[in-house]
Amino acid sequence: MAFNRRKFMIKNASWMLILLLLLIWEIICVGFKVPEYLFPAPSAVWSAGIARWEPIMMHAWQTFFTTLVGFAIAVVVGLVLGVAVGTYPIVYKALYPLLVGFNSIPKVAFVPVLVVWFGIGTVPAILTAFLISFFPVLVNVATGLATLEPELEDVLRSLGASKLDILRKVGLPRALPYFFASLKVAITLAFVGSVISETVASNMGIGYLMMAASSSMDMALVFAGLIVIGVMGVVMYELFAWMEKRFTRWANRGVNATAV
Amino acid sequence: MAFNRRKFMIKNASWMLILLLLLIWEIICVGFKVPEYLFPAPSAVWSAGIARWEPIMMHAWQTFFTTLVGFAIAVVVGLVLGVAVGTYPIVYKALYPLLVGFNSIPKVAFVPVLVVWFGIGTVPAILTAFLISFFPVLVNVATGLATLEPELEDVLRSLGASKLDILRKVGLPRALPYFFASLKVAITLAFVGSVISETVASNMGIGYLMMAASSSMDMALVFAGLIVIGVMGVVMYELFAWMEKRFTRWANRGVNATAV
Amino acid sequence: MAFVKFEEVSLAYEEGGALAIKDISLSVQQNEFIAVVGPSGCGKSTLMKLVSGLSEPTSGYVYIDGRQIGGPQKCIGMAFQASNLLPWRTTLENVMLPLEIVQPYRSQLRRKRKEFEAMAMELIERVGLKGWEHKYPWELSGGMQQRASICRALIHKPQLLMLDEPFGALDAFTREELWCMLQDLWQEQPFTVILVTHDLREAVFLADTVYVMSKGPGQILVKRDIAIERPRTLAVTYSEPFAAQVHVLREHIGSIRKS
Amino acid sequence: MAFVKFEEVSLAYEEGGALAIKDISLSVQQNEFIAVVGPSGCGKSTLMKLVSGLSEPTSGYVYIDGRQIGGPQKCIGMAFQASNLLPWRTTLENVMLPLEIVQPYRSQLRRKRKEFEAMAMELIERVGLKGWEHKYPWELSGGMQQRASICRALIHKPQLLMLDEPFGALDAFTREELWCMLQDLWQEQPFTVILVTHDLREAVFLADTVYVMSKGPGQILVKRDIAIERPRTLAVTYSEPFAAQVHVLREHIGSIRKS
Amino acid sequence: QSSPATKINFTLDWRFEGPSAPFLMALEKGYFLEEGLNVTIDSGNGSAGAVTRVATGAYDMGFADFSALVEYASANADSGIQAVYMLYNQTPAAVFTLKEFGIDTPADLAGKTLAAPVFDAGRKAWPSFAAHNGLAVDSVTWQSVDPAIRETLLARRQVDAITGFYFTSLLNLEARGVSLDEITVMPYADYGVALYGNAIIASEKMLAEQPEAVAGFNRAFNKALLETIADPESAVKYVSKRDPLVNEGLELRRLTLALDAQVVTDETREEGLGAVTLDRLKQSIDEAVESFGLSSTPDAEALFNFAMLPEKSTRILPH
Ligand SMILES: Nc1ncnc2c1ncn2[C@@H]1O[C@H](COP(=O)(O)OP(=O)(O)OP(=O)(O)O)[C@@H](O)[C@H]1O
Ligand SMILES: Nc1ncnc2c1ncn2[C@@H]1O[C@H](COP(=O)(O)OP(=O)(O)OP(=O)(O)O)[C@@H](O)[C@H]1O
Ligand SMILES: Cc1ncc(C[n+]2csc(CCO)c2C)c(N)n1
Ligand SMILES: [Mg+2]
Ligand SMILES: [Mg+2]
Repeated sequence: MAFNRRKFMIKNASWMLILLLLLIWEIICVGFKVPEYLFPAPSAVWSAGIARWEPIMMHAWQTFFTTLVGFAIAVVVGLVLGVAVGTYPIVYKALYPLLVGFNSIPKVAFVPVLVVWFGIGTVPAILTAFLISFFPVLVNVATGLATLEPELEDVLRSLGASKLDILRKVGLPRALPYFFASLKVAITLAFVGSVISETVASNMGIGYLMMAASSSMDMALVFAGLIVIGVMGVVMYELFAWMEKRFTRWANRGVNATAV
Repeated sequence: MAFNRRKFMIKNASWMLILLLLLIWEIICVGFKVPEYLFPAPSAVWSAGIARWEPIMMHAWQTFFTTLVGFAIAVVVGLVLGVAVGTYPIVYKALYPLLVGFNSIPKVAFVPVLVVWFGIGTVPAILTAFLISFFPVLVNVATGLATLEPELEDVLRSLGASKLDILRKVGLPRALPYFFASLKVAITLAFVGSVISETVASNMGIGYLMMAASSSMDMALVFAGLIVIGVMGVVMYELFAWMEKRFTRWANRGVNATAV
Repeated sequence: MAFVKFEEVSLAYEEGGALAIKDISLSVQQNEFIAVVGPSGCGKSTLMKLVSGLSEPTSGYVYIDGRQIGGPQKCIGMAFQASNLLPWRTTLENVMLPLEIVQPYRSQLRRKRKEFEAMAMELIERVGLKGWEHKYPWELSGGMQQRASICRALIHKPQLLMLDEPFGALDAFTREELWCMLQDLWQEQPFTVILVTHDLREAVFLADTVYVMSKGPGQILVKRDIAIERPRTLAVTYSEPFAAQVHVLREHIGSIRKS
Repeated sequence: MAFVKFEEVSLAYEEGGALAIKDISLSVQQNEFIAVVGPSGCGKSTLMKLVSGLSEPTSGYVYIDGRQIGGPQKCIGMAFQASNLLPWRTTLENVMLPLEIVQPYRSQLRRKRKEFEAMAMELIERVGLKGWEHKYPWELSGGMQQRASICRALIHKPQLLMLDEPFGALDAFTREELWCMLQDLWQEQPFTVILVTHDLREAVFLADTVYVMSKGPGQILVKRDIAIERPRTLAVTYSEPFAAQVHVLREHIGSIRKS
Repeated sequence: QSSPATKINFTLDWRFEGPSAPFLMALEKGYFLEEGLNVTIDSGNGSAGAVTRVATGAYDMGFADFSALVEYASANADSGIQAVYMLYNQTPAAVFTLKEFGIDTPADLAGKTLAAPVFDAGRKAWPSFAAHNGLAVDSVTWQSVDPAIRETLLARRQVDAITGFYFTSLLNLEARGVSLDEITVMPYADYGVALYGNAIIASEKMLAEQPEAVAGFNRAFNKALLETIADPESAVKYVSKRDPLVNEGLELRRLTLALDAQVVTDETREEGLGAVTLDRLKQSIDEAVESFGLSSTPDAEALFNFAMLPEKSTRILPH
């Protein structure tokens, strides 16, 4: 009994926490009379969301799609560059500082240039999502490879395996936990990237919706947009968490196995 | 001889690559007559930087300072939450989806709210830098802890060590490579956060400078600002790389030891 | 009263899965030196985990010093089968680890660091690792790692010492030297020892009692007292009674395999 | 012509640091079975790394099949001292690993997967791991891991088999069984074997030639041919000439330690 | 004055640019201090943001588009924020296009693509502009872009027209190599749109508790504004003093463009600087309500506080 109760708690902890936070948020908004144009209460956000359900969904799809495309490119590029950086010291030395510098720059600054080259809308959003999110993948893959235990590598080397074989058979599997950790960060950044690009130049997407809503001071709708992004982020995260569980069971065998 | 040459190449690869890229950039700008208001050539950026050296430095200090403070908070919070998430399944289940959702939201959206509470300037910038950069630290620390080999943990457990002892003596040391990988991502995000906040709400900092410059159409100055941020990012990165080298030599003992 | 006591202990690693050990009952007296032998995979390491509280029995009870085990114990020193040295610590730092955890050393560490380091260095020297104290585990040979791990199990003078094939990667001479060292330590200041080994001569040389386990799921088949006088010298190992004991054990294990 | 040849080989792990092995010259004939014994830390594992091309000599030359070694070799099977199983692969997958790397298996793998799996299963069964093939390494006992690692070294029928204390974590009976299995395989279809061991009986039972190394920096002190007739049975190990051989080796090693 | 200075924090609607000169001058020359005010001036991020900052009490006073105030008041009937000094007598919003496109009259815009941020005053007031010029509201296609991108898109001929503040977009287009004689400008004010432009606004709390301070602020500002109009060249120095990054020449042009078109108009010559006429105020509010699709029409008298204006004699422009 007690055991099941605990399990139930753990399973639903997330919902309960969310409900709790929404409740607190509502109470604060109502209690302190926080003006709606500043920080709308969840109830206001909810009714705004319901009232504009269809346009919100339409914009959400656009954002979801661009984000996924940008993210997919980021994963591929991050993996390839991460492998290069983690494998070849010269690439590491040459590329890493440059990438760090590049990544410290807010990507919004490039959107205007992208707009001029690719027109407003989907392409700049995809590219921004890509530019903002490939770096964590790269860093984590490179670190995973560089911290590979040489003993495991020796197993493959003793078989006369090529560098590529070693990468495929031990490097990448060993770097998988790092990789999945980075996906969780990268997907959230990808959403940020596409939304930001949409706020700067697009007629579509949640970013546009938020811009439009805030220009008519409809903060409840802005927050509805924010929450839709958050929900999409969580959905993607759950997907990765599921994949991670499948693919890195070996690494998560400890007492905290259930944890990450 | 040949050996030294190779060493020299590796050591200076980064500079050479930067010079090469600057050259290509200059050639493209001059060759294709890219208009300066769109994408200024390095030479234009350079002269803009020299001409406004003092105000740039003043703004750069402001940004550097706010970023470091926000980043420091992010590291502490990220570590603490990461430890909690990586150690307690219930915290993981409850908090993680929420954090992922929260992190998918562009933090700019919160700056106006922060301004109302804290006024414009340093505090919102610090908070934005913090909000944007604590998540990678959290994710990597949590993953590092969750993938801890139970065998190593058993060593401590067999001594009757407390949870805290285990964390201090094996959890954290084992998670260090993950932690350092995340610092590299987090510092770049912290810069992005403070700059973005400054563009929205500040009279100071590189973000303000870029906004002011772009509203007076001085793209060369905008790019000079971008480059200053990039340089600051690289400086911070070099600091972490140095620390990483000192503290995680054990993990980087493989053939790619020099790499990351 | 028995210091370590097993009552009908079984353990399955997976819920409802196959048993790793089954219905084991045994008791070890305070300051007794026991050895456990048995075929590979029979559950010897599992038994060790149960004693040290790293695993919980699926059924049955384990008591230490009269109290039922409800988690890791504080008076234990354990040398794992795989040495499990922490890769970010040098040999010396690895050996010092228990002193950072276990009382009373822990609270004295700051004041007496020099003294404790000398203690660790003495042990390190005794197992023949002098000169390697500042090396990292991956710079040590397999046998050296094992010796460092033995030092780590001994440094805090545990009441209960558990050794899981501690000498497996050592050559015969180093091994015999360490036998003698262990016996000396034990006689100077007695403590309880549980030793898992494949080397029957080792078991007979060191132990007061030898338990023979059946192949998995492990059960205790034979309990044999070794009534050879202490201190035992290496010369004893060539004696007739010694050889006889070894031979009997060998027969037992041989018959297990055939079953 | 010698299949494996060392010419005055020395190795220091750190540039300018202490030598791990010093001026080793030896040659192993095609299909010869040699054993290397010596005190812990004397450089036996280092020697193995040199043969397999995992390390490069600081001075001197290593040849395999007449060609100087310039990196990892393709015809080698190696069982490491620490089993080094890949933790994300099950026992079967670990054993199959060489077939995914080494030609001609590699290119046939897709077509003949079933057949190769049967091959792997046969080996797994032979070392007594049947029923554990879908377990992950951390679900195996120490000795089981070691046996899986032996299978992985054998599966691709390497021309040169290198075993670094392959039976150290096994009980006497399992160990002797595997001796016989290894000898059988070797006689069915000969290959060259280099075996590192601490068990002198093992060395004498299996090897054509036993090399005794001095303590670090390791040098070859004694080369001893074991002229016991093949196939050797376990009964031989109780014979007088066998015991004599073991005794001589023991003396050699004993005298090394005193020096 | 012996009594301690009243603190006022003030938010601009945008960065420190030419048109902020009178504010910064009043601060720098101590005009605010003379009124017993301790003023701090911060840059802003758009008119809507400035209204919000004042509405939440984060700032006591601010500078924002009057239409943004209308929009805010429509949604928050009892907000109590009021405009106290109308600096831009007409909206600076305008349509810009290139001569080469052959768009000469508003009617030619039908079927064209226009770029502007969704929050741009010109874009939001488009329905009003269209109505006054016989265009269907939905006869154009909008591209939503960040403020700084629209001129680039026009300069690169990627859109047919843009809307923007007259003095901003004109200078931005010039900076992109489009000269004045290539451009067709249709200022909303010249095409029948009656909207007022930016005003100084004050929070309900300020107006209720320290109306004297608000009036004092206006007096000091009015003084600085007159000086600015008389000598823009020295006035703009206060901007570059506050923000060394600004390009003085550019900001001087911006300032004079704003003064000439938005500040010095027939109406201000008549009524004095800062003032409004109730009729036009109502018209301006109605147009905003209509254009923005607001649900209620705020009361004109509640939105502008005539009592805070300095003596009319001090607000009359010299001839
Ligand atoms: N973590 C684990 N998860 C699942 N099964 C395990 C685990 N550890 C051990 N086992 C299983 O429990 C049984 C006993 O293992 P144990 O390690 O106790 O054997 P052992 O007697 O120490 O063998 P060896 O002499 O080879 O070290 C084996 O069948 C093994 O496969
Ligand atoms: N990676 C390494 N870095 C530095 N030194 C090393 C490394 N590996 C081994 N050594 C040193 O080289 C010497 C020989 O080690 P090696 O592992 O070859 O010994 P071994 O004969 O296999 O010993 P054992 O029987 O204990 O396994 C030892 O002194 C060891 O400390
Ligand atoms: C003094 C002054 N007031 C208004 C603007 C206009 N402006 C241009 S872009 C922008 C943000 C919203 O459109 C605003 C308000 C200006 N440049 N200078
Ligand atoms: Mg075991
Ligand atoms: Mg070895």
